[in-house]
Amino acid sequence: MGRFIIRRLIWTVFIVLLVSVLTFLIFFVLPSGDPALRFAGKQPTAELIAQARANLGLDKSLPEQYWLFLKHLVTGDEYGWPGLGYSFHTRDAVLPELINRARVTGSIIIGGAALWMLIGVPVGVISALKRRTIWDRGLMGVCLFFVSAPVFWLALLSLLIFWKKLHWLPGTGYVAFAESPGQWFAHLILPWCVLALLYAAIYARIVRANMIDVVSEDYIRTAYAKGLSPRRVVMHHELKPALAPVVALFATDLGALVGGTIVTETVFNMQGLGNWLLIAANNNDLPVTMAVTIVVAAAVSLLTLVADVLLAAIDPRVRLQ
Amino acid sequence: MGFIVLLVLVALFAGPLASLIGHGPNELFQNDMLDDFGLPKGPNGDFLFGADASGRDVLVRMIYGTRVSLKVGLFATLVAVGIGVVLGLLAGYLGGIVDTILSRIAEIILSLPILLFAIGIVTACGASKEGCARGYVKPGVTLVVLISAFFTWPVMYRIVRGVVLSLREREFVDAARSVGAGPFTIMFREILPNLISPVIVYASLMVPQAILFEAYLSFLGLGVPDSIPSWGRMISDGSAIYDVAWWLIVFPGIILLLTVLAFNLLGDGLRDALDPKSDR
Amino acid sequence: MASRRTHLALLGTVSLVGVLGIAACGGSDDSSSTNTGSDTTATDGGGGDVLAASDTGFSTGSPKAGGTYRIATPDLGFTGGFDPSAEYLGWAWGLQQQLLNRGLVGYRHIGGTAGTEPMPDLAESIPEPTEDGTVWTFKIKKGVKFSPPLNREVTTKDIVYAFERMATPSVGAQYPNYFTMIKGFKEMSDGKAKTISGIATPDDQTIVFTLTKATPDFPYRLAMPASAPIPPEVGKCHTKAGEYGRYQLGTGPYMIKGADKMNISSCDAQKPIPGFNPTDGITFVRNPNYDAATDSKEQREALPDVIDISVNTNEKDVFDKVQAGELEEAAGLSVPPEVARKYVGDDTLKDRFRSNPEDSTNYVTMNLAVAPFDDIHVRKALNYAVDKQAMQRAWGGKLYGDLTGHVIPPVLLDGDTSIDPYATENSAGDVEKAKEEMKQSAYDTNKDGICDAPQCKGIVYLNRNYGAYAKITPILTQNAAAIGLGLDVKELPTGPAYETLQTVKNQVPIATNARWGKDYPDATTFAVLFDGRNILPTGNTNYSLVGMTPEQAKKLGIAYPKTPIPSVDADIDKCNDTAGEDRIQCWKDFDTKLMTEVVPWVPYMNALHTNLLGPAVTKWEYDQDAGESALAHVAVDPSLQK
Amino acid sequence: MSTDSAPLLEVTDLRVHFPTADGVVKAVDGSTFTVRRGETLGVVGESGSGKSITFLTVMGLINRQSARISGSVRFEGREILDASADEMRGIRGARIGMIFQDPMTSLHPMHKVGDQIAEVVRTHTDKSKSEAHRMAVEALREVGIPSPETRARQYPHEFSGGMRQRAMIAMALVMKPSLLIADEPTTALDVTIQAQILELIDELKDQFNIGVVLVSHSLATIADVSENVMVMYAGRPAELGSRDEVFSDAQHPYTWGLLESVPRPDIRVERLVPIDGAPPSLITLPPGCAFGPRCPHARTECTAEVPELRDRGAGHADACILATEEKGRLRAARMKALGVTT
Repeated sequence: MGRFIIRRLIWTVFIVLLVSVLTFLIFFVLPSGDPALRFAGKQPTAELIAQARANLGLDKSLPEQYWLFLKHLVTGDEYGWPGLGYSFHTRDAVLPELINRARVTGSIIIGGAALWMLIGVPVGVISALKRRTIWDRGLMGVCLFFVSAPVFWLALLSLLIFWKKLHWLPGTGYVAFAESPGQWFAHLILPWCVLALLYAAIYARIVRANMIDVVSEDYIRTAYAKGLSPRRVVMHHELKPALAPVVALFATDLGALVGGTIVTETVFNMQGLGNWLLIAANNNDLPVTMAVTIVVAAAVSLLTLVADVLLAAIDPRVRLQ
Repeated sequence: MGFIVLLVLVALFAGPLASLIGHGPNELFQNDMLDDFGLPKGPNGDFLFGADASGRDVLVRMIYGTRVSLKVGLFATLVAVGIGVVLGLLAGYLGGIVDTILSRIAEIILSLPILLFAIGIVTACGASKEGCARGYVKPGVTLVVLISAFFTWPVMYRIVRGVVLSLREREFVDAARSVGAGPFTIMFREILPNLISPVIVYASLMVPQAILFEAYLSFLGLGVPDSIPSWGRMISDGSAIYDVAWWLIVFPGIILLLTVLAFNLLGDGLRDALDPKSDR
Repeated sequence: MASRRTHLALLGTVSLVGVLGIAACGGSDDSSSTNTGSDTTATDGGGGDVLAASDTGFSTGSPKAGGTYRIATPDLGFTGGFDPSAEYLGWAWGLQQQLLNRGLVGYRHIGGTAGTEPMPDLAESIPEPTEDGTVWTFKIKKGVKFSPPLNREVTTKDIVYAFERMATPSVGAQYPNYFTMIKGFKEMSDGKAKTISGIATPDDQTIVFTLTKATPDFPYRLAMPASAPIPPEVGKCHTKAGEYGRYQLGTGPYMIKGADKMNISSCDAQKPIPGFNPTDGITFVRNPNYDAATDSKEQREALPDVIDISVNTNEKDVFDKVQAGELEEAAGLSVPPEVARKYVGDDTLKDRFRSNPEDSTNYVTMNLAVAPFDDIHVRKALNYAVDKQAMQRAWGGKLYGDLTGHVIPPVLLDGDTSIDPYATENSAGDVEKAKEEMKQSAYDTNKDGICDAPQCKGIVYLNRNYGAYAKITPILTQNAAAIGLGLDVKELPTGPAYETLQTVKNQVPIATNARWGKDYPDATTFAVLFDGRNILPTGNTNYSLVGMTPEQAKKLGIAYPKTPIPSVDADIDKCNDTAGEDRIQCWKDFDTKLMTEVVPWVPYMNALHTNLLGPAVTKWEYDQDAGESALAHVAVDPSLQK
Repeated sequence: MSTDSAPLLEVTDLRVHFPTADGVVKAVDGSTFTVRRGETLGVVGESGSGKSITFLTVMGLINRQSARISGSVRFEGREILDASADEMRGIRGARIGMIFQDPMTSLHPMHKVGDQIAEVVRTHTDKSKSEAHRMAVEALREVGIPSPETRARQYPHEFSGGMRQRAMIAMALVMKPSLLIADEPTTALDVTIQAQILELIDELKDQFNIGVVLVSHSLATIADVSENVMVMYAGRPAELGSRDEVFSDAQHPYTWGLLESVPRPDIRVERLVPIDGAPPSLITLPPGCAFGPRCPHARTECTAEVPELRDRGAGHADACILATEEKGRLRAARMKALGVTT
């Protein structure tokens, strides 16, 4: 177990490095992706551009720039540890902003995730237990609808209805919890719901399929042959194996969402990581792009690791290799 | 299924349909359909689904949008399936170092933040007419197809590899091996035919994913150019003024939803029909 | 690069044409309770006298001092980290000049002509130059103090230090070119001198500039924020590009919130001022050391206690909040047309929608070195073919811009709007005239008015990918197609679009992603765009490559077209050497020549700047100089805020 | 061998029909047999012959919504076919224990073996957790699992196949039921393990004086441990009788086929003959004798009506319409053809 985790952590570091190198390369093959131009004023002279380039450290060779980036990442810089430098776009230190925005993205993901588990798992279980009934067909129809509906469209539609037409909600944007818990909630409820509906639908379908597989397992027949009540069979024998892969999937999805809420954040005007990344990519803001990419890659890798460990904890058959 | 046939027909006969309506997909009706503030007018007898912010017929653009969605859905899936099946076969059958390397690559691709790299690649390839990769990759539908395929082939790869791993030990493979068939003959003549049903099932489920992916990219302004109507892009353009022009997001959204829904249903149906394990 | 920003500094006289264009919504004779114009009486607020609104301003009820004036912007967008030495964003200039720091020369910060007249600010008066216009001697006011924690009086040494910063390359100053005519400036920036020999301070109240040549517009240049005093004891700690932006101390009525708590005992002890976070926003609070007696109310009323600028990237959200009274204003954003439509159509709201000349030109730029635009007839044909009215509508209609047919905004040509060599009915384009022109082109091989050579197809057309720009795309594509020009659309985000266009090697044939405003009340700030000597491999702003020589082309690694590229370098030099009335005429002739003999652009609109005022705004002015709201003259009624 | 006179389990004319979209599947169509304490009934038949369904029905594990069930099942003197779900739960696991074919999949993979056994105790009694655990350990010991305390705390995947089947038996017998139904308990096991398990079942039968049903597709499996044998074909008993009767004097051509298709230690066979053809569709059974189409001795009378199970005396019954003398002749001819020497 310990060795497994260490090996996987090394793999995570490798992935993060690889992703950072790829990001770095993509950034520099971007045509005329020279952020220095922006700092050279309206009528740049060759000297001004060169100066701006030197100020941003862009005058050094690519490997040297990357090496400096790595060095700062590991040893920290004037803005703290890990050293992520300052934004080419705003000149603000990346690290504190990264933390701020991670909070926003975290609020969206955690709330949405809680909601989708609360909806998705029971719906999947009920559907499987009431298999082939009107309940099952109805719920699965609704799930298929939400699996097929584009998130950005649902988001816009929900804003149109609940904000613009019904005036039930205060609008878009993020309000910090510390500022006003009520407003925090009111602003997050729609993003949560929109995010949750898609994933709840996916999860309900998966849980249902798993449940149906499990129900036909021999050990469920054994359980009935033991004289257990149907309730006990469901709760004690069917749920665990049906949900074990879902728990693992859940951790993986959480990781993927750290970078996957771009659309949600854009529509709901949340200043999260995804939104930041989009702005950074549009502005050739290398340090921000690198920081977010690394966080996202690390989150995905680490949560995949968490998923594996969780699965091993739930299912004694799984051994961590 | 009927809906998909209808979509294909609409895509094929978009031109005649548009001329029946009398509006081209990029024809601007600025004077008729935009007010003094340049804001579009809603559905009326002539423009059943209203006009967009440039004064173009939303219905006609939706009809043409069918083409992009179907093209991306179909070709992205074909490419991803092609790569996934070939590599999955190789990895599953040959095993060893080939399997290790390919599986690692698949794992890395699956752990990349897709949208981020899509943004990067689109920006890199979309900046000049020549595109990128020596001009083989041109911005637009092709680029969307390739990006979508690039990020989805590992899914197909994993499925095929898994199936091949279990097939490899089966009797008919042993039999083929015993009569001296080479690895490639076995892979493509003996094992490949057995992959058809799982591949069809999962491929049919990749189609709606690819269609949605195009919509997402287009929504973020990274998809096809404006002159090629795309549902995602239409919704994106409409999102700026959805409160005064609801028809810009409602109609393209519904058609996108119905299309994805239809393909999902088709995929589910195929799975039920072809996969003996599934049981609805 | 700054040309992408629409709110650029502008000096000089302003035509009232644009202002009259919005008279319908800014009129003072309507029945609402709102009063605009000079008939508004000043009312006594808690904070003292409040000036009447100017012709382009707004005031209602009884504007009072106090309260928090809240602004949201999608992006602070600072080009130089808000460091006064480097910052080149017009809106940032407005903040520096009106709120934070007083320079020798300032403005009234109101709309129209009166808003661009230079006035003494820190200086006691604007002197007449001596020695054939090469020596300028300024005296500064007494009793002007820096904000806490510095608390000391300003001396002319602080002004010298500001200039020395501009001559220090590491600071990354973005417009030192306006001061290179000061004696010894170049020597210092080249590292050959430690100080600027042409600036002397006989005493703490006097500063003498010695120039290498007569510069009649020197006072205008001194109004630019980089020349305002900077305290060396803080500034010297921050000579990296953009860094000082978060440590700056000034003399204006406001300071960045928390500036007074900064520990300036040593460079290491200094921490960034908390009230300014480039990603989240910036908050200004009153500077306790500001003495209104040393200033004039004409320049700064400074009514709100706090001015809070926050970042909100969702345009829709911003304007919803402005309408709801959760914000007073948006900055760096044009009012969405659907909001304008609502306000203009409502008598109780229409005065809160403001539209003022921005004095910039929107245009289609064509590359003279790339087929088929290397043929003047093709360029002329496109000028006829473009439906400018449709393009105006794409921006939001008449309240968002005045149609134009030439390069230099009329305001710089004495309000002359007569130059329009390709006039069409309603400016809607004329395909027949366009075809007539196209027939004369070598690219129309069968002379039917349709471009039919292979070069006419797949022409890359660069544009931005959002907002009104995106709406231009189908219009230009359709207009060009009418004369056989097949445009291959390339849409990019703002930054990459600019960088693509500004890199000569990309040889973008045609683009609509750029706009141009100017820093200077003179047509020369537009002429630079056509100066062949300004062509740079990257960061090039002569997008049309006007005046490029075969030698330059070779050096840039691009092909030189068969038809020689015309040059207007001599015309530019001639106008720059001309003074007085003749100068205006010279620029008019230059503009006419550009439009008839060079035809690098299809100019289509002079933009109007739109502002939406929230319900709590009780007084507002347009700053013609910054092209944005004049925060020195706004007031808010906290009881109306939400 | 002690034998109670009252039957422990008495099944009469049991029919289990599943209506489906394609027609009614007659999985069990008239099954009749009895099991007594201390006796093992071996049930033999090909897959699809209805043997598993028969005993799942006895256990009450067939969903009554999806099946039409008729006939009679008397257990310990009570009719249980119409018992309530609660009553059946009280019988399952407590009075009737059941073990299944594949011990690899029949134990819950995510629960500890001891817990799974203790769960039976906890379900049927008020015993405390520790008491239940103690009983589970005891049950493991009784089925011959070494160091049962440790084993009880392990998961099924840590057990070998034979150990798992032993654990299953422990689970089935922990409540000391009167009947053990073993549905192909050895099919999935290695040959050497098979014998051990069968031996274990036999021993436990004697030790606890319980009735055992041993379901198998192979006569050879049940030969050594069954007192009585029932051969099933297409949902009906083809032949029923004591082991010795059935093995030495088989009356049904299907039983002959089964006997000839397996090697037997008591008869030397020169070659083994598989039964031609495949079991019939349970939806459209052939008219008359269901084995008719595969029977080399079938004649037109066979298709007339479904043959009844006829008792030939001494508890030996068969469902073939042919006359006893003729069957003797046919059987002798077949043995000769195979070169069997007794």
